[in-house]
Amino acid sequence: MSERTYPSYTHPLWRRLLIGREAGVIALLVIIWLYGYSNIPYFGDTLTLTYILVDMTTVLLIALPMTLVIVTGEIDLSVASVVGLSSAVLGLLVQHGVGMPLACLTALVTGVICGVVNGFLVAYVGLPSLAVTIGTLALYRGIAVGLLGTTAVTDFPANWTELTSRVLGSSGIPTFMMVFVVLAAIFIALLHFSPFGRGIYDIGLSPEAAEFTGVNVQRTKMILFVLTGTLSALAGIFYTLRFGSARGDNATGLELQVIAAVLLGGVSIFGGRGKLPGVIAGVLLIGALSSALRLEGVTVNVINIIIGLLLVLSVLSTSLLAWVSDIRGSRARRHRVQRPTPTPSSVSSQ
Amino acid sequence: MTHTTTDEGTALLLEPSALPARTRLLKTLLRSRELSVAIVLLIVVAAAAIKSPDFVVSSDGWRDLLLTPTILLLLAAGQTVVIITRNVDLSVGSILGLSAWLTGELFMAHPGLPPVLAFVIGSAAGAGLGLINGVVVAYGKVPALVITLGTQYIFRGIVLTWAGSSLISASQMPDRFLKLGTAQIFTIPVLFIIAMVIVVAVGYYLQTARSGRELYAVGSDPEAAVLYGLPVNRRVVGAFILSGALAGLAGVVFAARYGTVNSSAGTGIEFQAVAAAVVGGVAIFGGSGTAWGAAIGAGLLMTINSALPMVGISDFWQQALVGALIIAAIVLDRVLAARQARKLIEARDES
Amino acid sequence: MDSPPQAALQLAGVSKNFGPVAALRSGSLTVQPGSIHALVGENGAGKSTLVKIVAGVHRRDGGDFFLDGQAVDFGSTAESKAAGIAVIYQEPTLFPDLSVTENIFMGRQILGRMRRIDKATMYREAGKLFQGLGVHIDPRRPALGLSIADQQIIEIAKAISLDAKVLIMDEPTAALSGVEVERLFTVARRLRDEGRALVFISHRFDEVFDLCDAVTVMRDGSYIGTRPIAETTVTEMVNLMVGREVADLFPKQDTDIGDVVLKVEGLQSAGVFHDVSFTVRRGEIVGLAGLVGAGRSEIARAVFGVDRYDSGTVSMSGTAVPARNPRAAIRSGMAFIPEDRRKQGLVTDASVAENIAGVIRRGLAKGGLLTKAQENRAVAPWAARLEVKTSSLDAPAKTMSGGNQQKVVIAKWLATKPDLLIIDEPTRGIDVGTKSEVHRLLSELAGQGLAILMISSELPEVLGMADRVLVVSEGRLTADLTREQATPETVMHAATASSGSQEMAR
Amino acid sequence: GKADTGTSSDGESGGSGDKPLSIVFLPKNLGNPYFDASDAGGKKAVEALGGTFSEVGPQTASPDAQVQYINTAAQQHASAIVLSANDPKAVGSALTQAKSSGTKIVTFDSDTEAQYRDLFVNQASPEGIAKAQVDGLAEQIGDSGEIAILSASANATNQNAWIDLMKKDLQADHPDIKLVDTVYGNDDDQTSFDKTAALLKNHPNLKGIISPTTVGIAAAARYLSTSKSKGKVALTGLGTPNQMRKFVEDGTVTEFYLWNPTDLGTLAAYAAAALANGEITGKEGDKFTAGDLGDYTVGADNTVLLGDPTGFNKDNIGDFDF
Ligand SMILES: Nc1ncnc2c1ncn2[C@@H]1O[C@H](COP(=O)(O)OP(=O)(O)OP(=O)(O)O)[C@@H](O)[C@H]1O
Ligand SMILES: Nc1ncnc2c1ncn2[C@@H]1O[C@H](COP(=O)(O)OP(=O)(O)OP(=O)(O)O)[C@@H](O)[C@H]1O
Ligand SMILES: [Mg+2]
Ligand SMILES: [Mg+2]
Repeated sequence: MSERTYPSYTHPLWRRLLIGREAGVIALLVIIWLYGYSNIPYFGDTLTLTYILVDMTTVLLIALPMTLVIVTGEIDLSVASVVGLSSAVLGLLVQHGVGMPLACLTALVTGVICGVVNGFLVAYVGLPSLAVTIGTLALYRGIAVGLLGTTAVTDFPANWTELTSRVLGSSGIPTFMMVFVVLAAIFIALLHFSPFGRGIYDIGLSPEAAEFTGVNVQRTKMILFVLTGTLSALAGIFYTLRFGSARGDNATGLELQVIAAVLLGGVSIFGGRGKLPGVIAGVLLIGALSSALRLEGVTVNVINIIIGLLLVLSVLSTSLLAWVSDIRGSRARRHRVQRPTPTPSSVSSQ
Repeated sequence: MTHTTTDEGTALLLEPSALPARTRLLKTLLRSRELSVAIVLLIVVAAAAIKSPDFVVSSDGWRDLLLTPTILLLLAAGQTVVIITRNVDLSVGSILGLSAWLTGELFMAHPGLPPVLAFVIGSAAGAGLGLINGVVVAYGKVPALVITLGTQYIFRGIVLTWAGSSLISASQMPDRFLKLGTAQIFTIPVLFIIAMVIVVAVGYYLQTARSGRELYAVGSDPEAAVLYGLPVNRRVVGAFILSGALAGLAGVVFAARYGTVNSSAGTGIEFQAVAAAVVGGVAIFGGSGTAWGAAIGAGLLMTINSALPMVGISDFWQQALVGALIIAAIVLDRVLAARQARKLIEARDES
Repeated sequence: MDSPPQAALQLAGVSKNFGPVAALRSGSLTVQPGSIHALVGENGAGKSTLVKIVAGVHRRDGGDFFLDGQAVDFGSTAESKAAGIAVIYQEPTLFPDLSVTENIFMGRQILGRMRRIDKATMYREAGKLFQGLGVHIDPRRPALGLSIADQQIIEIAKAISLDAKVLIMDEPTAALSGVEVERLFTVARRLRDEGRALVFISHRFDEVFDLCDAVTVMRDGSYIGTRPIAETTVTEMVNLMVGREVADLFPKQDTDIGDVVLKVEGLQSAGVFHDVSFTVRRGEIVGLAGLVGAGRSEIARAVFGVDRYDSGTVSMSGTAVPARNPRAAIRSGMAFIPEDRRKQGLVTDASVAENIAGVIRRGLAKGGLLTKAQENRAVAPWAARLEVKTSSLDAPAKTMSGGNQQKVVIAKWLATKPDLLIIDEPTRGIDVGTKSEVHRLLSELAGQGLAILMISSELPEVLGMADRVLVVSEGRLTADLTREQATPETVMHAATASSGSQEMAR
Repeated sequence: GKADTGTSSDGESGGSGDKPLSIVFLPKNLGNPYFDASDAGGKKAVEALGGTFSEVGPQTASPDAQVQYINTAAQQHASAIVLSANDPKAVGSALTQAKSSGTKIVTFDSDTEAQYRDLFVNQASPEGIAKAQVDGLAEQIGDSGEIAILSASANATNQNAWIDLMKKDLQADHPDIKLVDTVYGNDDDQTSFDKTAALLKNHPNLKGIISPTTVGIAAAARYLSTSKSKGKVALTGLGTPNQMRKFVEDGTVTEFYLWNPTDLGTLAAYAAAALANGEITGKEGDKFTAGDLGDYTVGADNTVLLGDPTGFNKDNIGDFDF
């Protein structure tokens, strides 16, 4: 047997880095930031940075596990309702005189339970996550609204609510971002640099083959839904403290924002494709764009149209590029067809 | 039972069914998913009616019982057609909003416009938006969930820009049109009749037209449909056009029923439409389900909302119950499907 | 053009590229009406690609394509269908949610009053079709839950009902049992006698010689030659296909057989298999033979823990292996190469490196972290050992031919350094060249002390490779034969042994 | 609390008049005719003062969406924000930050907690509003029977305050009237409409409905006008004449109440301008002039009161257009 050797990669590093959708999103983010910095009054203020980051914190937190869930080919539409439910639980406990640490912990556990329910129905009962989480979207929100009724709990201790608006020195970066950075590092390591992460991609690309390779598909999905529930609850706590107000209808509709950002960041809704840096850039892109447009006096309707178009175009871009190269290819092909081709008899005489 | 024993031995699969046609039809009906949802719906109505007979018996109660689900009925039927092709249309709420606003604007500009024309124009506008969705999804080869999420933002943005912060109120629309909102024939509201006719027609089309069956084929296995030579793209576009047209129609119905339109009409209703289809037995990954089932599902969701307070459950818990219902429905589907699969395998074993 | 003017189907110098992959360089094929034409070639020779060009699935990049002497160019499968071409693809293409009747008539359903579909007539017609094929299938049942063989029969009924001038069958027999193959051949001959042109693709030479009138050989995407079947031999065909002499198809080495590695006792799963007990020892190759649908794959999958079972025990080297837990099976030293390579064996969208590292990656991680470089380093020797043909380690597995894909799957499992290798249909859909390579490898591995459980539907393969043959019939073990005892007669007798009616049928 | 945002240093322009006057109106939500009227008054006033007026707001009446607009106004160093709050507390930290960058905060229509704003422009005293509606309805139904309330969102500050006062009034002055239900239409037309239908269905003996929100009363009136209960179930509350004209004329509604929202917007704008110019600081006893509306004095709790609500009925509704 001749020992063959194989090159590790077909393309050099720079090409591999440039072809992904992530590269496009990151580039767009940089362009918008630079444009805003030089052309939009007040965009360069550290205050703007603070607001963008604080505004997007909930989306950033939930987008991390949501990316992993979507990479496995599933989806979780119940996240905003988990935010609402954990907020309601937190509020209810504080209202009844429970201390903040215990109340926050209980809210987190609520998120874990929500995730377990989703995960159990999807992973172990084998139901489609789109349908399951439309159901739990209504269920968790319903419980939140049921628990709090008409009341909004607002008596949170000031030293806790201040945590959400405190910034690091004069950088304008909210202190709470430290928590996010740590979590992001953990999730990136988990998805991109661990056997568990490879399993997540395998599940998204081919669940059956993953099962045959010894990936524990059910447990993996369960873990991811639990993570999503937990981080949604964390986002719920952040949200509650930031607004100093626990309400059953907190963060209604946030799930679509999260999913839009994840998809914008280059994750395929069919699973198996997408990277976390792209997703983080996608979230920040939406935040920066909205902030820039608002500063320019653009109304919410136009911002919606622009975000919608961006989402459609970014997803279409892959198809459009393929289409363009197809047209180029068929032009070249037309030339080739002209060439005389060998007849069967001439070949068979060999 | 005409086969000889040796013949039966060679049988690979189920023998062709020997049941007479009528018995089979009855059996199919009794086992159907639609029936089980319909029974739950009846139970809900009955429970509410026992607590408060007005819920059904009083003329307003009867009218509202039928009118309240009308809009969702239309959306659920359209959503069904799209889901059957293994897609989903999240933009129907925004299409509804656009069409409702368009209707208001039309009547403000042309107060003499015949109401029928408003229905036609609303549906046509919806169909046009559906066409956009369909073309992008089918020819762009991109997932419908993403595209319609995008167009949901876009279409809603257009309504917002157009409507701004204003509101079209009942006094700005002709009474002829608004009367339709409550008009009744033999105590049955006209809008409900329109919706039912359409739902029945869509369901019948799906069952008995070539193109209707092709929608099921496309959803059941899109790649096989391509190899089969089915016009997959045309069918997907068609499904989105139908869904858009029904959402457009629902917008006109919205204007007639509520008499007031602002830029937020129909916000968030798309999840309810999907939920209605799922509760009504439409498989979220395409290939099976009926428009009739979805319509019954829509009826159930909306009726539960108004019936719960009657049986003493607070407003605030309604949504939680709706969620539990959706989950119960899909779990039920799973149990039924597992039972059927087991039967098919057993049948093969026995042969 | 020196071919007869009436050729029903003629392709000349047809080429097709998929990006950098040249799937077809210069494909040619001429089929006369009223004949059955075999198309043979190694895996990846371009047969299926040629078929898909005729069917309108792919558009050719160059070359000529004539139908009844008319130049044609199909942009879609609908166009080729309209032109009278019916195709049975290598992979069954059914709609699981629809009834088998709808599957047959989709897109051209029989219409009744007001252009509504006339279901009653359709069911009747489907019933007639099944009768003609000699099978009993309820026309109303959904395609969901059909075995692969049954699915193939629906495909055949579909193609026949099209009343096509040209019928192309891409490996239709790969999943069929002997009786079913015979039935299919009867139908094919009848169609030929009606004056239609048939193209038949198969890796089984006996079938080609049994059925066909002429054979065209392809290699590496190019046309090699055409021979009337009467004027050629297996040896010539193999030589044309491989471009070299293939020495021994089944080079089984003698080995020392050691201790029991796998022990299965009383394994039972309602409706699938019953009371299955057997052992596999170090250095031993145990063949699991039987008719298609007998339940061999199910037994193997249950042993490996992908499927559940009701009762019984599985143990490896004396230690019990928990049920329904592939991870535990892998830890106990099992490796499992499933029969459906593309769906179960590989993550086809993932790269060669990721696939080969699929099972061992947990061990590669340092401090929980795993990088591409670690993976590449670990898999390169295994790819080299199996001589996987790929341009780089990050090429997606889906771009490779079937034989090469199978090598990747084998490499993936050998990398786990297993004690037991379960391999289901090791050479299904693999060409003769690669086939003998796989056989040599299995034999060599057994020589190194690996225990091998091999499921195969090809009797020569089982008889040639196995030290011991277990025969399964209707989910029960009906024979345990030594290499000496195992002959085609003893195995077939055991395979059809259990119930009286079954024996009569097969 | 010391909300250290690191920005307090660059925004201390305080009351200096060197910056052009820019006032941002932030209603609960867009698409609400009531706020259209008040913002129109605000716009006229700001332009009369030579400042820049802008109106921004969310689609739906939720506090988190309002926060983003507060932030943007703060970033742009607007002179003042005139806000109708969707939640008394949730917008608090954003307002605190805006204040610290030099923007004055005026609330109108719906207040926040006092520490978050400089001034609250109150449309009418809550006691007056509650009493007008309760007494009005009592008169229409003969001072006995079952009534229900159709409110805005469950957290709406002003509505909840009024409802509490109404309950007290009922107890004290109208012992034969029984409040059987309070439902929430979320200031959404369709929801309010459906809730009205449900109310009538659930309480067959209902004699009257109070809807202290303009969206709710219009939807309820529309439902009543097409139902059998028209003329049997009395409806009153807070509404705008343009929306309610039809129902007063056809007899569905006898009388309803409101202050003049345009005047409210005008007053809020003048108050904001006065704060921004440093003319007043918002403490009790400060005086300022609000154009044609005349002079106003800041009362207790940094509050300015517009006046008493007006009752609209067949006789006077023709005189109003908003
Ligand atoms: N869609 C595709 N994209 C990229 N490469 C492809 C595609 N389809 C086929 N190929 C490549 O083209 C070559 C010819 O494949 P083809 O399927 O025609 O072979 P085949 O002769 O049918 O082999 P087999 O006997 O295994 O079925 C193979 O190398 C295959 O990997
Ligand atoms: N698609 C399927 N869905 C459900 N059950 C199946 C399916 N295919 C097979 N089975 C079950 O498994 C049994 C054996 O199937 P299978 O054809 O895989 O057997 P086998 O002996 O492994 O044959 P081979 O491996 O040669 O195909 C069948 O009788 C049936 O009960
Ligand atoms: Mg092939
Ligand atoms: Mg098998």
